[in-house]
Amino acid sequence: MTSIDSAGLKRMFDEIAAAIDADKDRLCQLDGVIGDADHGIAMALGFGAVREALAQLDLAATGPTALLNTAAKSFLNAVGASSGPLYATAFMRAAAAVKGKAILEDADIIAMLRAMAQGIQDRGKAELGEKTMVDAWLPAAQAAGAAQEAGKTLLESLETALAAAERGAEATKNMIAFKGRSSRLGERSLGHMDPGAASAVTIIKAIRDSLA
Amino acid sequence: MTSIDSAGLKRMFDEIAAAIDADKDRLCQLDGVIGDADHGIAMALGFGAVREALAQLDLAATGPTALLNTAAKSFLNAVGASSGPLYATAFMRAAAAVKGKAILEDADIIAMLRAMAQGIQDRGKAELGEKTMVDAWLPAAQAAGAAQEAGKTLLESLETALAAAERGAEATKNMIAFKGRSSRLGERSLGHMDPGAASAVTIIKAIRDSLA
Amino acid sequence: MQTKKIINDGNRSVDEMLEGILAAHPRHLRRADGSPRSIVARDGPRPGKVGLVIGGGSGHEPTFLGFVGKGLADAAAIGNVFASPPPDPILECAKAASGGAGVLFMYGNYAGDVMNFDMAAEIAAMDNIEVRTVLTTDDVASAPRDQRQKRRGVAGNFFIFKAVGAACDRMLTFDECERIARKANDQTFTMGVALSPCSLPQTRRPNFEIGPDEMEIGMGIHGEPGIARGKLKTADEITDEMLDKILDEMAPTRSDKVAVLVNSLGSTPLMELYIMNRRVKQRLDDIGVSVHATWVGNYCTSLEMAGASVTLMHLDGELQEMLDHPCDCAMFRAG
Amino acid sequence: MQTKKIINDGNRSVDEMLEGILAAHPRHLRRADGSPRSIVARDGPRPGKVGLVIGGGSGHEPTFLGFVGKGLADAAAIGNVFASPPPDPILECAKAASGGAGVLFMYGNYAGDVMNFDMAAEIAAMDNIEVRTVLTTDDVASAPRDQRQKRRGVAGNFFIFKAVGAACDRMLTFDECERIARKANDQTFTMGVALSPCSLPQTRRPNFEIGPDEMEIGMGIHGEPGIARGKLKTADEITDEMLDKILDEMAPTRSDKVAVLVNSLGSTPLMELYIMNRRVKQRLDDIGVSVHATWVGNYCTSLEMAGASVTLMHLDGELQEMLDHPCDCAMFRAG
Ligand SMILES: Nc1ncnc2c1ncn2[C@@H]1O[C@H](COP(=O)(O)OP(=O)(O)O)[C@@H](O)[C@H]1O
Ligand SMILES: Nc1ncnc2c1ncn2[C@@H]1O[C@H](COP(=O)(O)OP(=O)(O)O)[C@@H](O)[C@H]1O
Ligand SMILES: [Mg+2]
Ligand SMILES: [Mg+2]
Ligand SMILES: [Mg+2]
Ligand SMILES: [Mg+2]
Repeated sequence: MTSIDSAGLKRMFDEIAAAIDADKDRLCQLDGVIGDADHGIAMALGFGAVREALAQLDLAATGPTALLNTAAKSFLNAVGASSGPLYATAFMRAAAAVKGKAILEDADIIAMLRAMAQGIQDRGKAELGEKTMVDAWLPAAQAAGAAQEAGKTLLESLETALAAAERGAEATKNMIAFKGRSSRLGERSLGHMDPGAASAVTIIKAIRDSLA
Repeated sequence: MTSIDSAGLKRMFDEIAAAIDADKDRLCQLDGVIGDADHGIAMALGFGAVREALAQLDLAATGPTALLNTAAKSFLNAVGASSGPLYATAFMRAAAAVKGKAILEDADIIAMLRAMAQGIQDRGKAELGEKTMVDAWLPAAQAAGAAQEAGKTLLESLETALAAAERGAEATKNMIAFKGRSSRLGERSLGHMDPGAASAVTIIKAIRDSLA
Repeated sequence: MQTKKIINDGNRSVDEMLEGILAAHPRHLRRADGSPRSIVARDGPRPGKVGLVIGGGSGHEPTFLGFVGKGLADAAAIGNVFASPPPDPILECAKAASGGAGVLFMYGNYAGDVMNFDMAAEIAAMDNIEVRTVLTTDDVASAPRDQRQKRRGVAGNFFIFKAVGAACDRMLTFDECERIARKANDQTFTMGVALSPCSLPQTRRPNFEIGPDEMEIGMGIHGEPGIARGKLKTADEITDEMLDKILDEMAPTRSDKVAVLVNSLGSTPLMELYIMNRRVKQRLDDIGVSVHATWVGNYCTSLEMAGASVTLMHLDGELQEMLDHPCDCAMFRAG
Repeated sequence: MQTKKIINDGNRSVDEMLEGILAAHPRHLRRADGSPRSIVARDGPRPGKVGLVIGGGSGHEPTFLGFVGKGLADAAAIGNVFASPPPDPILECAKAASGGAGVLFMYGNYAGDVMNFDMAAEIAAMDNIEVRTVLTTDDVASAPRDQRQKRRGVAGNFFIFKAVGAACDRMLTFDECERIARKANDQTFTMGVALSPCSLPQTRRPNFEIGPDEMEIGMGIHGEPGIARGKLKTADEITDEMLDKILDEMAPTRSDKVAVLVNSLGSTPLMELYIMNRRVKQRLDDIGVSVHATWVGNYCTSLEMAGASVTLMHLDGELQEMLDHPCDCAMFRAG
């Protein structure tokens, strides 16, 4: 049984920020093929801003909900782009999902993941198979939920989620884009991984690592 | 003893035009190093325009002076640049030097060359050693005059002129430019042949070839 | 090896650019209080006037902020390079532009911009500012004709914003301004060609690859792939290819009028643009369509990308009047 | 491999460009009768007014013909790319610009231009048109201070032409116009930096070589080598280097006024120019010099060369008035 407080959540965001930083160039390159080559920049900027904003917080006086809302706001204001509203909504939904709690336990963390996926889908209106980050986030959230219901540990559930995200991202290579910038490419988007799905994998992996 | 009429003069200009065309790229490259990379274009355009203008003439009814003035005007209007006024003046002076003659003999041809060199110098106000086409034209004209006075044949005189032009052009490599576009380069113009001196050699060689 | 740019820190380029813009154009532009990326016309917003807020990513200068000024847009929200601004600066623009008669949001149709502007519109509504949105979708290369609403907004923005800015400046009603906005967009058709990439200040790497003898027809203004890649053709062939597609959709009849924009994506010089314009005029003359006005130059760029676009706006009396209406912006004047 | 250009036949590019320009700007420009490369302002030349004729090689657009119009130049003679026009079109410009009060020839100080314009002036004199010539020599990098008369004319042309065009438009005497022309030139200082070459339409080869991490300070607008080559620096360092040299010569004192031009050589985008302008403003603020007006953009280009120049004009009351005087040209408007 894992349980994390605001300090733990902050560590999670720091881990994500570091992972995204390390992955920045690859994400820009993926975006260069079917988009405008800036996804790595946007994500690094966003999580960098989150890291800075969280570093300002008095963690003893800040609950997980307030922390996640701070993350949402700082991500959004640093980024704009597509990823801004999508992840900002994800974090706001995560904030709502753990409202009132000071300590997050296994079920809360899984609920947070599912709320994030739901938030991304609500904001972007993308369905599975439209070659977006939803193709990584949705299977990951579903797999995590199912694993947890099946009595798996948090880490086991996150492993399953990560594997599902990886499969989802991989599968975007065989999809034609219907949402976002690359949706005008038609068949020319085939054969290339969606950058937003790729960064989703990096994030989910960092979440797992921060809890391992 | 060589003697040429307007048809012969026209052949001379055709020969120059062909030689300059073949030399165009090298002249642009030389100009690229210390100027604006267009000397080959300007010269090819100029002699191309001369070729076209002379092709329109009724040679039977056009004396050398009129032909040379036509060359001057067509060269000038096609080119502008530095080479335009310089060569246009050269041809106008050549026209004046053979005024009234229908047939040009050895002495006329040498006089024409000397008039051209003088015209270039009058128009551009360049002295020997200032790294311009004058450094090829002036020694060439002087050498041709001296050879002729020493009783050499026209072809021998033109050989001497060509050799002097070549030495002059070569010598521009060791000069600092004081006239024209490259004059702001100062020492950085050292080591590079002046494009106008280079094209002068090509022209003098074509003149010799057309009379050989 | 990094691409060459005259910049300092690539992460600060947008903010430093804005500083330089405000230093250059203090009589035209100001920042909204406390919102450095909300650029507002000094002379523009006023009570009773519909506000016009435009915006989007940086790197397309003079689009967007060059078109902020009396007779054109009231404010522009500025994003990072090729990235939509977040809701906050958009909201501040809406507040600054609001004269109580409603605010129009107009910007190119990109997923990121739509999400951010929509979020801003929702918050503005809570502040009792009524916002309506008209997306620009002039890029004929970006979706088939029956999916016009999916198309991108590109250089045609210039005509569309100009027309709507005039409508707002003439104090037309919110409904009228919106109607003119939709009509202006419907009547505007753009097609572009890219010859070489640009690079973002943060990465300083070419944002796409293209062979030394290739061009990409229909490429987006962020380097998004277009409809076809092929060998570079002549100016006349390229212009014809664009016009064929534009005229086919526009379907003008003899003695119709158009406005023409030949736009550089960044490094394509005026010489090439005017050579293209020569062909545009020949083609329009051939079918008896008359040119009411022509603009040629850098209007909607992609940093230093090489390439160009041609835009035609199909004019009726009203749109023509709106284009002729005077405007006075930091980087553009007319009338 | 040839460089990429949107052109047809490289030998026809200048003429095709002119066709496109006249098609785009029929209300501003016309050709002198029978002289296709003499571009005349429709609204400008008039009896009693001193005529202003400018000109030079093509490839610097909007210089020269973009500055032909009411309140600025009366006519421009157009040469091949980077080559002076021949005397004939210059002469036709002089005839078109002449209002009987004298004609000023103004152009950058290059050997080729000097010879061709001088020949035209001689012929004009035979036609009873009095011509005086004022060469522009604003490029501080092109000769030492004590040889100002040897310097090249570059982007500062814009300020100088603008001031003189205003003087002519105000119907000042020939002497006064000439005096203002010389003063305007004396008070204008430009310095440029090049990052990458351009290529001529006829050769389609880079016109000089430069390493992938190098810049050339002081390079001429035809790619003539400058004063030093070095590693590419930051925008602030480059701007400082230029300003140090310019301010040293200009020697302004506190509360003096200047006008600023930050000019792209072709492919350097507005973002970079405005970043430079930010630094220019900081530096001027530091020494208490105030900026009367700023222009930023493509004013004097070298086709698609990458690089930029900074020009300052040191203003007195008279020059300031002349810059503020309205003008209406095809590619430039003020006032
Ligand atoms: N409507 C949407 N729903 C979900 N994800 C989306 C949507 N639109 C775009 N995306 C995601 O955003 C990614 C691109 O993000 P980014 O490059 O940061 O933004 P932009 O496209 O504005 O440059 C895409 O790869 C895709 O995964
Ligand atoms: N004043 C001058 N006198 C003689 N020759 C000159 C003078 N100025 C320039 N030149 C010659 O002109 C050549 C350059 O010609 P060209 O490239 O055609 O003209 P531009 O410099 O106008 O581009 C130089 O190499 C030099 O030989
Ligand atoms: Mg992107
Ligand atoms: Mg040259
Ligand atoms: Mg983007
Ligand atoms: Mg030249």
